[in-house]
Order: sequence, then structure tokens, then C-alpha cells
Amino acid sequence: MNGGLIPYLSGFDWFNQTIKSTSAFLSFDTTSLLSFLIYAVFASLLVFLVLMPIGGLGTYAERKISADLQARIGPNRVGPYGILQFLADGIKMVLKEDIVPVGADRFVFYLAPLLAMVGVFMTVAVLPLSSGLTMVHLDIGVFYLLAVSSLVGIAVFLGGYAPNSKWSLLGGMRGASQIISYEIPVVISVLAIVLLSGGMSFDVLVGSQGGLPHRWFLFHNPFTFLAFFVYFVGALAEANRAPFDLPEAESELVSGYHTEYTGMRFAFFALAEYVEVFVLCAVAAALFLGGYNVPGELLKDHPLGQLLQLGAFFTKTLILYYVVIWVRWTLPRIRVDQLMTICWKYLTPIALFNLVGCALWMYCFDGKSIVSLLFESGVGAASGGH
Amino acid sequence: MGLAPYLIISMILFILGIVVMMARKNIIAILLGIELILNASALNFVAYSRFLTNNIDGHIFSLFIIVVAAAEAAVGLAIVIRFFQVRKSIHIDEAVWLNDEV
Amino acid sequence: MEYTIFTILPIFLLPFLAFVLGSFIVKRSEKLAMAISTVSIFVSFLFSAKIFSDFIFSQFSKDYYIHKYFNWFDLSSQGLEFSVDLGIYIDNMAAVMLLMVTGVATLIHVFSIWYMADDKKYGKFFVYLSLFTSAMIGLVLSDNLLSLFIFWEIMGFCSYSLIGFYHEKEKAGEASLKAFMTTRVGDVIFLLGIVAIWGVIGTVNYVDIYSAIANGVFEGKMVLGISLATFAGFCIFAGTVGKSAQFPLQVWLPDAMMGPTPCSALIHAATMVAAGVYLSLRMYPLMELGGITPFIACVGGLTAFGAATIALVQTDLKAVLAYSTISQLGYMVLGVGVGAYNAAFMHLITHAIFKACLFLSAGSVIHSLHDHQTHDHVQEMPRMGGLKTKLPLTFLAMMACTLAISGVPLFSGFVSKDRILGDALYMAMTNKVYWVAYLLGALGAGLTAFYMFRMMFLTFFGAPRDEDVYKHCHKESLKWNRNVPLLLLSIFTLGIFFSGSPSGQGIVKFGGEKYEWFKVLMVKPIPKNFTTYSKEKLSTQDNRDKILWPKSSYESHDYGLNEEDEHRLHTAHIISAIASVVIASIGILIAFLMYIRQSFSSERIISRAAKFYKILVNKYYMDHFYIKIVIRRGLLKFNRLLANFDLGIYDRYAIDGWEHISRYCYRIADFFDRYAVDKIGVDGFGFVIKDVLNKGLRFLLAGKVQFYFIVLFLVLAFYMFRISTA
Amino acid sequence: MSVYSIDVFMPVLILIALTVGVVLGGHFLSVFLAPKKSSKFQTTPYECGELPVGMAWSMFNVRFYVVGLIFIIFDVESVLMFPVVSVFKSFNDMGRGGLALIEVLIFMLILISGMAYCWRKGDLDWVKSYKRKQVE
Amino acid sequence: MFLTVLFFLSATLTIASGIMVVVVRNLMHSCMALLGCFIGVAGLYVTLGANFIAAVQFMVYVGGVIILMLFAIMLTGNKPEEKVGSFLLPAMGNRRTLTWGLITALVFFLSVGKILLGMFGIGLGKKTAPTDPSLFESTVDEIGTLLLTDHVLAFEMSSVLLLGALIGAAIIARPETSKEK
Repeated sequence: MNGGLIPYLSGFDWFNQTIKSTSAFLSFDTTSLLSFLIYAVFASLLVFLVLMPIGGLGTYAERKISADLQARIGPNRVGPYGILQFLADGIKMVLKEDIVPVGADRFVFYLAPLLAMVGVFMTVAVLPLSSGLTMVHLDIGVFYLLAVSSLVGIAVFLGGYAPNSKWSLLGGMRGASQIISYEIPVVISVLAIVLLSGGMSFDVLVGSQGGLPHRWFLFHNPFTFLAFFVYFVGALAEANRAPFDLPEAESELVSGYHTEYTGMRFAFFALAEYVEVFVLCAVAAALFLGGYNVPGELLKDHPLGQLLQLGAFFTKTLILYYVVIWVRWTLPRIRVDQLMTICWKYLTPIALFNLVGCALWMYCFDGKSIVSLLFESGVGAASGGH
Repeated sequence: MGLAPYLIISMILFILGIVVMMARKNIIAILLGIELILNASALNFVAYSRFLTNNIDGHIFSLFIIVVAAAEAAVGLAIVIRFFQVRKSIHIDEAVWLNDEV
Repeated sequence: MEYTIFTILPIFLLPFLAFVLGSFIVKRSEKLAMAISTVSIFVSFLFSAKIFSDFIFSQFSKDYYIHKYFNWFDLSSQGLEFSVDLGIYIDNMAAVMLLMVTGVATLIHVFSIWYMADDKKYGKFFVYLSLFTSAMIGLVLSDNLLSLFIFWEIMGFCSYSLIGFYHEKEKAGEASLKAFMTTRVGDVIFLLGIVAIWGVIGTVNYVDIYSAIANGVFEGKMVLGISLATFAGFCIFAGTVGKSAQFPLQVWLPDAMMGPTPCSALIHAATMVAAGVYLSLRMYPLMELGGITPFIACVGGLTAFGAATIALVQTDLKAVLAYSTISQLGYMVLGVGVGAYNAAFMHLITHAIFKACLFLSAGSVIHSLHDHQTHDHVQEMPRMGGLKTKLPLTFLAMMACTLAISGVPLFSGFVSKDRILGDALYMAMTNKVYWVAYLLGALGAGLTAFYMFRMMFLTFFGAPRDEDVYKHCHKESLKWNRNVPLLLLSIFTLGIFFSGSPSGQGIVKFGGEKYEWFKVLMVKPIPKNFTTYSKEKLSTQDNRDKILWPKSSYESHDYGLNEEDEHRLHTAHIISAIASVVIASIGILIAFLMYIRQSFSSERIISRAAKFYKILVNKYYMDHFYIKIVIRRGLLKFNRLLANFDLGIYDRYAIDGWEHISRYCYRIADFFDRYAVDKIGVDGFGFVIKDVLNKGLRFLLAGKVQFYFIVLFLVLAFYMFRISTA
Repeated sequence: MSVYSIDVFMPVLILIALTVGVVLGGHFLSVFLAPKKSSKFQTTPYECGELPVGMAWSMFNVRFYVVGLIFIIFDVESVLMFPVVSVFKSFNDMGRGGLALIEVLIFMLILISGMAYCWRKGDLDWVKSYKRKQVE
Repeated sequence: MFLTVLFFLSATLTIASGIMVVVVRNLMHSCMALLGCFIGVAGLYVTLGANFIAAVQFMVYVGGVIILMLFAIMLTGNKPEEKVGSFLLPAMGNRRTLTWGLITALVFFLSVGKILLGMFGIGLGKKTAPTDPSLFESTVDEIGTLLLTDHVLAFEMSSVLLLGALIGAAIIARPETSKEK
């Protein structure tokens, strides 16, 4: 049914041939085995070649961009333009002593970074890199993504709770309540898009948009335009990014929920955070900015087209990623009461309003975008009058 | 996979839930047991829906069980918190008295 | 008219929605709540008017009915049938009742717009009225005792809230509590009756009860040593006694006058109290089967007479009306008791109209009189007098109603009351028990005429007794929301609307059968004709032509008597008509002589019969009896007794006793241990006594949640075990 | 109704295994490579140089719970809305959009009224409830 | 094949975590075990083809209920004056309560087991899904359609339930207003 890696590959003859020949050789149906191998390889590639570098380069980019914005130079010693800085950091992390504070809840202390990592990395399974090279287009795609990423909230809470440190605990409590609060406007904004496209699977969500901006959901109607910003603000808060980085506010909480984490565990928390930002940006790109759609549907059925789609996807996502960092170094941190006010008194009502608006739009205009209503008014008048 | 393994797992979960409810004196722990029991019943519904009936009503039932469980957890925990504010304890045997003098 | 969801349900749902909406917006806009409430009740009046015209004008058949049902819930499984249907049953009686309820309620709403205008809780009042009206309509539409009981209780709640409407007054709070508690006594017994019926025939549908009666289901069934029909009939009648304020539960109604006057008019005069009589009429076949009709007649007669005597000495305008309400309800119950089915129902309707009008007029009078010192309204008749010139329109309306209630020929009260008394006399000729009922009723009629005219004379005639109050009373002018409802209601006090012979049995007669519509259409149901009976599901369509109409479900209006009995009945009616007129005239004459001519002063009579007067002023010491004897001496003592039992006997002997016993046992065991046996036996014994029995008992009584869990799960396990073996 | 193979959940499991592997691997890496010479002061929880007093696990303000509570209600709401919303389009195409719209609107209205209640009563205010607490 | 693997993994996780919930005497760890149990049950849902329900399980239980429970534990866990610090409270039960629990469980196990045996006796347990066991139908659309048509009343009533829970719990959990009022 849904697209994804294996259905995409089964469109090729060599793949079917391989299945046939190995089945004949091993005398059982090797589809599952082969797909397991392919998935495993692809997942490893994705994790080690995309996500980890993104986490690492994220830190580099963060420093470099902040340096730009503050008219500094930033890291410039390790490698050309300091680009290998993240490797140096990584090695340093490994070599750091792993300290467990006195009185800490050891089991939970070890569990928290694992949960954060699992919660974030599980989302990658449905991340729509391109129409073929996505691991799998589940029929509950975006819902699965949101559901799985709720593990991060628990991880943050546990990370704050476990080390028996007051800073951590404050950060953890704040973080958990912030993450769960901002999940609501995010989910409701996503609901509006699901309503317009009529499915939760990413291939439906992305497939009902087009390559050029006028066919993006961002410009579909005024409500989705608003929904994008609601989603984006909510996503910033969910990833504990500035200006919503209260859980790790340096000036008041030292370092928030990962105050007591050192070495690899700290690295995992940081990696999870950066990857989560990436995933949320990717979802924003897929839901609102046309995802992997290439303008003009260039080379759609050709294998090379997949690379173009990858390009489109990464371009959009990384631009959003840049915006996230830009926001961090531009806006001051907000207060905790403002945080809750923004979520419950602004974003959630607006998101609900958007959802209702989209439902009405769907009902009144048969889900046509505002552009098509304006420029294809003749067609609209003929089939309108619902 | 047949129906039997699911029913057995569900039964084990249910019984574990009962043991938790019986053995713990902490109200929150008792609520954990209740969640286990609810999960067991929801699992049963889905299993029956898959193996016995050819419709999806079992899924809907599970969905509503989960909804009700969430509501139950919210209200139950709110009561626990209130109880703690009054009695400074969440020992279930503290809940014997109706007035707040003891 | 099509009878579908869309035409029947709005009658009930519109006021209910007005209540729901109103309760939300009443804090925002009182006026809007009022408007919604009034408009909704008016619309449902239009609907019921359509139903009325359908039943009375177009069909004109005593067998015409609508019965629709829907399944409320169904818990049936294999072997166990448990399904509850609710439904709508409209026959001629319900149609007339509906028109009366919605019509009177509309007019009272209109009147309330004026009456409550300067009240702080203006909107809230209308919200309560809406809830009440919807419940009353629901009660009339109900096809079974269960939903009737539900609406019955909602009305009880509304009555409670409206009596205590000015709950800042201590007396109002007490009165509302009293009303609630007193009616509750009747309601509990009523519920027992419902349960008894349900237990036997498995349904509480009127029609099913009728057919069960016809099929002899009730025969041979005994409850507590008396036959089931008697038991159930008595229990249901107890509901009537509570709701319709019959002896001995009449004490709440006079106190209920603490509520605003329009609510007294609607609830405590026209509709809710009449609902009890309506219930008795619906369950008449059961009561007849149970053989408790003589008892009912006597209760009715006693109430009619007793309340009338108390009314003689009341000085509060509304109190007179309250006692007259009790008295008139007594007549209706008397009518039920003597089998004057349509007369009792007719009296219900006529009384509702003229008593609503009387109350509204009283409200109009009270509202225009102020005590400029306390800024309260004046209700005492000794401070009124001579208001005829100041309030001419109110006077007109009130006079018409007074003539009606006093039983003056050509007015509606005469027609209905005379029929009840005529039937009572006829029954008295055959059964001596009914003489009590008839004589009490007839005497009560005279007293009614006297005290009503006394009230009129004291209020409107003579010289003003309190110049100050009189001076401050503005002369009334015609207002749409003050006088129009009064005048409209007073028009319907003319007997011609209800009978072709408003001046008595055939003395002056108009037209043919159609003019006797009340007599022809409102007739007793005959149970045996309900055995072949069908009902229809309530839906969006009306499929009535598929229903098999029963040949004749209701008794013919001529009672099916032979010629001799017919003659006797006719004679009885003539005699009682003449007697009524004579008695009423005597009453009016005495009142005239006493209060207009002042031929003999009331003070002298009071001083002559001081003891009797004191009894009357103290309402036969009924309140005293209830509060001092039943509650203080009885219930409180009983409570104390129970508490003492709990503390003194149960705690001391059962619980502490156990401990004592175990302690003694332990001592004995200890003794044995020291002097006779070895340790094992003693320890074992002590363990059994102290740990198992003692702790076990304590465990049972303490609220250990987990112990309940254990019991719960074990019972569950037991049932699952049973299921698995079955 | 489209049919899918259970294998679509394979990547999820693989990713979980991979992540757990990465975390455990990192852990063992640091076990082998990192120095182990923790002292008493090194392992005390960080409090800017002060020695910590008491345990960190103290009671928290109830407002965290209220936030969680409102969250879970809306979470459940969104869970119920997801399938409904995803068939909204097909309902609309079938011409039964009005029905779906009304049902969805009723559902949301009821919940929004709950939120309005909480808003009105000040449960959404972070600071106000705090002030009230202080007054006590 | 994968179905079997997933089933055994999930079943093991579910039961092991369930037993952990019973055995572990630290409330926080018990809660973690419950989390594992929920995840295991979600996996079982996946093996039953109920992928939407599995995600719901994740979203509501893992993302909602567990967090709420953690909050509740933090809010009630210990008395600040006692300085106990960990959650090894006596309230986690003792041997006597455990015995009672085990007895009840045993009785229950026997009765449920009897029913299950009876069911398996008539061949119910061996019943497998009508089609290829590893193929499933997508359920989301059907659930959505049913929620909008057949089960619309339950759908709407659940919103009323949630409203009630929201208001009720908010009132209960609201910090106490000063008593002078």
C-alpha cells in the first residue's frame, strides 16, 4: 500500500530478480530477510551518516552562526574553518569521566538518555526524505511521529529527576511541562493539515502538495498560513530551543536537566536534542513547505529524481534549521509564566481556531487552495455552490 | 499467532494488576495496577476483533478504554494529590476516615 | 396532524431547552431568559392546541389515542429480559390536560413578566418555571409510571426551589424544606407501589397495567398479607396524597405560599397539585380492583371539609386560597373515590383555571398594596377593604372566579362540583360508606361559598380598613401583562365551555352530544378492552393507519346502567344540584350578612366559640402534631434510639463485647495455660480468638479499600467460575 | 481498504535496536576509555560550589500537575480527532461533509468550553495560582 | 517471521515489565516498568494489525499518563520534613499484603484459567486470522468512519467525559483558596 523503501525497490527488476534467486537458493521466501537487510543497512546509514553528523554539525553550525551574528569568528582551529570541531568534541566526550552523583537514582540516571535517543531516533523511520528513499510511509505516519516523540518528555523529566540535583529537578519539571504543553498546539496544527490532505501518511501529506510555493500547504489558505507559525513556535518549544530554552536556562538553572550528566550521556542528550530539532524542521518542511516535491516534478520516475527530491527536502529542512539557530541568537529568553501564557492562551486557541477554519474551508470550498480559487474562478464557480 | 497467546498475556497482565492493587499501600501504585488491568482488557478487545469478529469495533472499544483510562488517571491522580495535601500521606489506609481530623 | 418526533417532542423539549439555555444566559441577560422561557412555552401551547383540536374537534371519539414508544435501554441477555421502554400516550384526557397546562402556564408567564418585574432574581424565576412546565408536560405525555415518577420528582424539586425562592427569608427556606419532606413521604410510598407493580407484571406502562388487570395477573398475588392490587393502589394513592396535599399530608401546601404568587398559581394551584389527581385517574382501574375507592372518597371528603373549615378563619389572602385549593383537591379525590371519573377530571380542569385566576388576582391585589413602613407587600385581609374602585379589573376577574368556585349555577365550578356531589350521592344510596363522603362534601361546598365571599367582601367591599395602605394603592389601568391574563382566564370560568347544561342536570340545555364533550370524551378506561392493543415506535414518520384501533377501550359515558339505576342517578343529580345551590346560597347569604350588612359580627361568633376558633386557627394542630409529636417525639427519638442502638448496643455489645468476650476467653485460656494445659493449645486458642475473630471483625468494619478489592475480585472470580461451569 | 505487510514495522524495531546499540556502545566506550577517579566532592550534586543541603526531591507546586492535566485531556482529544479528521476529506467528497463538520464542531466545542472554563477560573495562569499559594 | 519475532519481543517486554511493576519496591522504578509494559502492549497491538491503537497507546499512555503519574509522584512522593529522599516508602506494601494479593491472584488465575481452558477446548485458541497472518488492513480510515457514523454518540460523549474529567480534576487539584473566603 504505502510507499517506502521496499515498495520503491520492488519497482525495479533487479530487486525482484535477487529475491527470486535467493529464494531459490535458500529454498524459502527471502522477501522478509532481504527487506530486513536493506532496512538495517539503510537505517545504519541514516543514523551514522545523516543523523549523527547532523547532531555534530548542529553544534558546529550553532557556534559558527552565533559567531557570525555576533561578529565573531567562532571555531576555526580544527580542520578547515574549524569544521572538524565536532569530531574533537566527540572524542573529548568519550574521554570524559562518567560521573554519577551521590544519591542519584542510578537506574533512571542510565535510562533517561536512552529514552531520549530512542524517542527521537524512532521518528526517523517515517521521515519523508524522498518518495522512495524514505524507510517506510506508515499509514499513521505523522501521528506515529508525534506519538513516538512523546518519549522525549519522559526522558527530560527523568533526566531531571534522577541525579538528585536541585537544578536538574527544576529543569526537568519545567522541561516536561513545557514539552507536553507545547505538544498540544503542534498536534492541533498538524490536525489541520491532516484534515486538508485526508490522510496521516507522509506520502499523502506531501503528495497533496506540489513543488512550487503556490501548491504548498503554507499558502493553501489563511488558516494553514497561521498554522505553520503555530507549529513552528510549538516545535521550537518542544525541542527546548531558544527562546523557549527555560529547562536549560544557564543564567538560572546552570544547565537544566543535564546539569549532572557528563561524557557520553551528555552527548546523547545533546545529540537527541539536535536531531529532534532536525526532525521537527523536517516535519514542518513536509507538512507546510511541500516536503520533497521538486518544482515541475522533474525526473519524477527516474532514480535520479530521488536525489533531486532528497535535495529539495534537505534544502527546505536546513533552511528551517538555520532559522531555528538564528532565532536562538536573536530573541531573548522568555519567562516561565510567559511560556505557559503563550502556549495555553495564544497558541492553543489559535490552533483550534485554525482547525475549525480548515474544516469550514474544506466544507465550503471543497479543499481548494486560495490560489486556485482566485485564478481558476471559472472552474470554481462551476463546481462550487456546495 | 493464534488467539491463545494474546489471551494468556492479557490474563497475566490482569493478574499482575490485581497483585499490584492488593500488595501496594501507595495509592499511586494502586493506580498503576489499575492501568495494567485496563491495558489487559483493551488488549483483549483488539485480539478478539482480529481473530473472532471480522469488524473493527474492538479497536473502537480499545480506543474508548484508553480514553476513559486517561480521564480516570487524570481525575484519580488529582484526587491523590488533594488527598496528599490534606493528609500529608498517600497511604491507602489513611483513607479510612471521612473527616480530616485524624 | 402527524404525530412524529417533530410534532410531539417539541411540546416537552421547548420549555426544557428554555430551561437549559436560560440557566446559562440568566447571568448575562435576565430579560433574554424571560423572553426565551415565555416564547417557548407559548410555542408549545400552540402545538398542544393543535393536538387538542385534533382530538376534540376533528376526531371526537373516546377511543382516539396516540401511543408511541421508544426503547430507553435494553439490558436483556439470554434468559433475562430487562428492557425499559418510555413512551408517549395521548388520549383525550392528556390532550385536554396538555392544553390546560400549557395555556395556564403561558398566561402565568405573561403575568409574571409584570409581577416579577422589579425582582432581583427575575430571570431565575423564569428558568425554574420553564423546568417546571417541561416536567409537567412530560408527566402528562408519559405513558408509564416510571417516567411519570421522574417528572413528578423534577416537579417536586421545582416546587422546592420556587417555594424557597426568597431563601433569604428564613420562613421560606423552612417552608420549602417542609414541602419537600412532606411530599417525599408520599413519593416513597408511591415508588414502592411502582416497584410492586413492576415486580409483578414487569412493566409500568399504563396500558400494560390495564391489560394485566383484565388478564387477571393481579389475582391471588399477595404483598405483606394484603392483595397486590390493594397494596399497589394504596401506594399510588399515597403519591396522590402527598402531591395533591390530601389529609394527612396537606400541611405543606399552606406554607408553600411563601413562594412568589405566580408560582403559587401555577404549581400549587393549577398543575402540580393536580398531577396527583391525574395520577389517580390514570390508575383508577387499579384502585377499583384493589377496592380502596371508599377509602379514597372518605379521604377526599375529609380533606374537602377540613380544609374549608380552616379557610374560614384565615386572614391572609393567599392562605385562604391555599386552603381552598386543598379543599377543592379534596373534591377531586372525592370524585375519584366515588367513580365520577369525568367529573373529577372536569373539576381538575375548571379548578385549575379559576384557581390560577384567583391566585393571579390575589397577586395583582397584593402587588399593588404596600406597607410604606416596612416596604413589604400587604397580604392581610384586615388591612384591605374597598379596593373595588381601585382595582376594578382585578375585581371583575376575581368575582367571576369566586362565583365559579362557590358553585353558582352557570359557572364552571358548579358544573363540575355538582357532578361529583351528584355521583357521591348516587353512590351513597348504594353504599352507606359514601354518605360520609357526600355529607362532608356538601357541607364543604357551603363553607366554600362562605369563605370565598368572605374573602371577596373583606378585600373589595366596605370601607378601607387601613387608610394608609389604601391611599398608596394606585388605580389600575389595563395592562397586557397584568389584566389580560386574568380576564382571559376568567372568561373560561363560564360553565358553557364545559357542558351544554351549565345550570344543572338538563335544566337549561344547549345542543346535542357535542356540547357535552367533556362527559362524552373523558370516560373511564375499561381494562378488558385494552387486551387487544398495539403501540408504535416513535420515529420521524407517523404510521398510525397501521394500528389496529381497539373497538372501545373506554367505558361509555352513560355508565352502562339499567333503566332503574339511570333513573336513580338522575334523581341523585337533581337532588344534589338543588342541595348544592341551596347550601351555596346560604353560605353567600351568611357572608353577606356578616361582612356587608354587619348584621352580626364575626368577633362575637369567635368569642362564643373561642375553643373551636382556636382549633381552626391552629389548623387542627396538624403542624403541631407533626413537628412536636411525629418529628420531635417520634422521628428524632427514633433516630436517637437508632444512634443509641448503634453506639450503645452494637458498638458496646457487638464490637466491644467481642473484645470483652475474647478477652475473657483469653483469660480463661491463660488460666488453663498456667495451671492445666501446655502452651500450644493456649496460643492456638488465643490466636483464633484475638487475631482471627477480633481482627477479622474489625477488618470487616474498617474502610480498608484493599479489603474491598479482595472481596470484589473474589466475587468476580466466583462469578467467572460459575459462568465457565455453566 | 489497502493491505499492508507487517514488515513495515521492521525499520522501527531496527531503529530501536540500533539506538540502544549506539547508547550501550557509547557507554562501554566511555567505560573503557574514560578515567575513573571520582572523589567525594566530584560526585556531590552541583550547587555552585556549596555543599547540597538535603535531598533534591522535594515537593513541587501543584500547577505542574494542572498543566499536565489539561495536556492529557487535549492529548486524548487529538487522538480521537486524528482518525476523524483524516476521513473528513473523503466524507466531504462523498457529500456528507456537513454531517462530519457538525460532529467535529460539537466535539471541539465541548472541549473548548472546558478550556474556557479553566481559563476563566485561572487554571491556565501560571503566576496567579502562584500568588494565591503565597497568600495562603 | 517478523510477526513472530515482534510478538515474542513484545510479549517478553510486556510480561517482564509487568512482573517488574509487581516486584520493584521503588515507586519511580515501578513507573518505569509500567512504561515498558505499555510499550510492550503497543508492540502487541502492532502484531494484531492495530497500528493506530498502538500509536494511541504510545501517545496517551506513554506521552500522557506516565508523565502525569511522574508528576503525581513528584508532588506526593515524600514529605519534605522527613528527608527520606527516595521512594522506598513503607507504603509500598509488606509481606502480608503481598500474600493477600497472591492469594487473590491465584483464585483469579484459577477461574480465568478455567474459562480460557474451556475456550481453548472448543478450538477458539487455535483460531487464526482469516487471511495471511502477516497481512493487515489499514484501520485508520475505518475507525474514523465508524467514529463519525456508528459510534458518533460515543465519540461525542467521550468529549463530555473529557470535559467532566478536565473540570473535575482541575477543581480537585486547584490550590486551596484561603479559607477566610
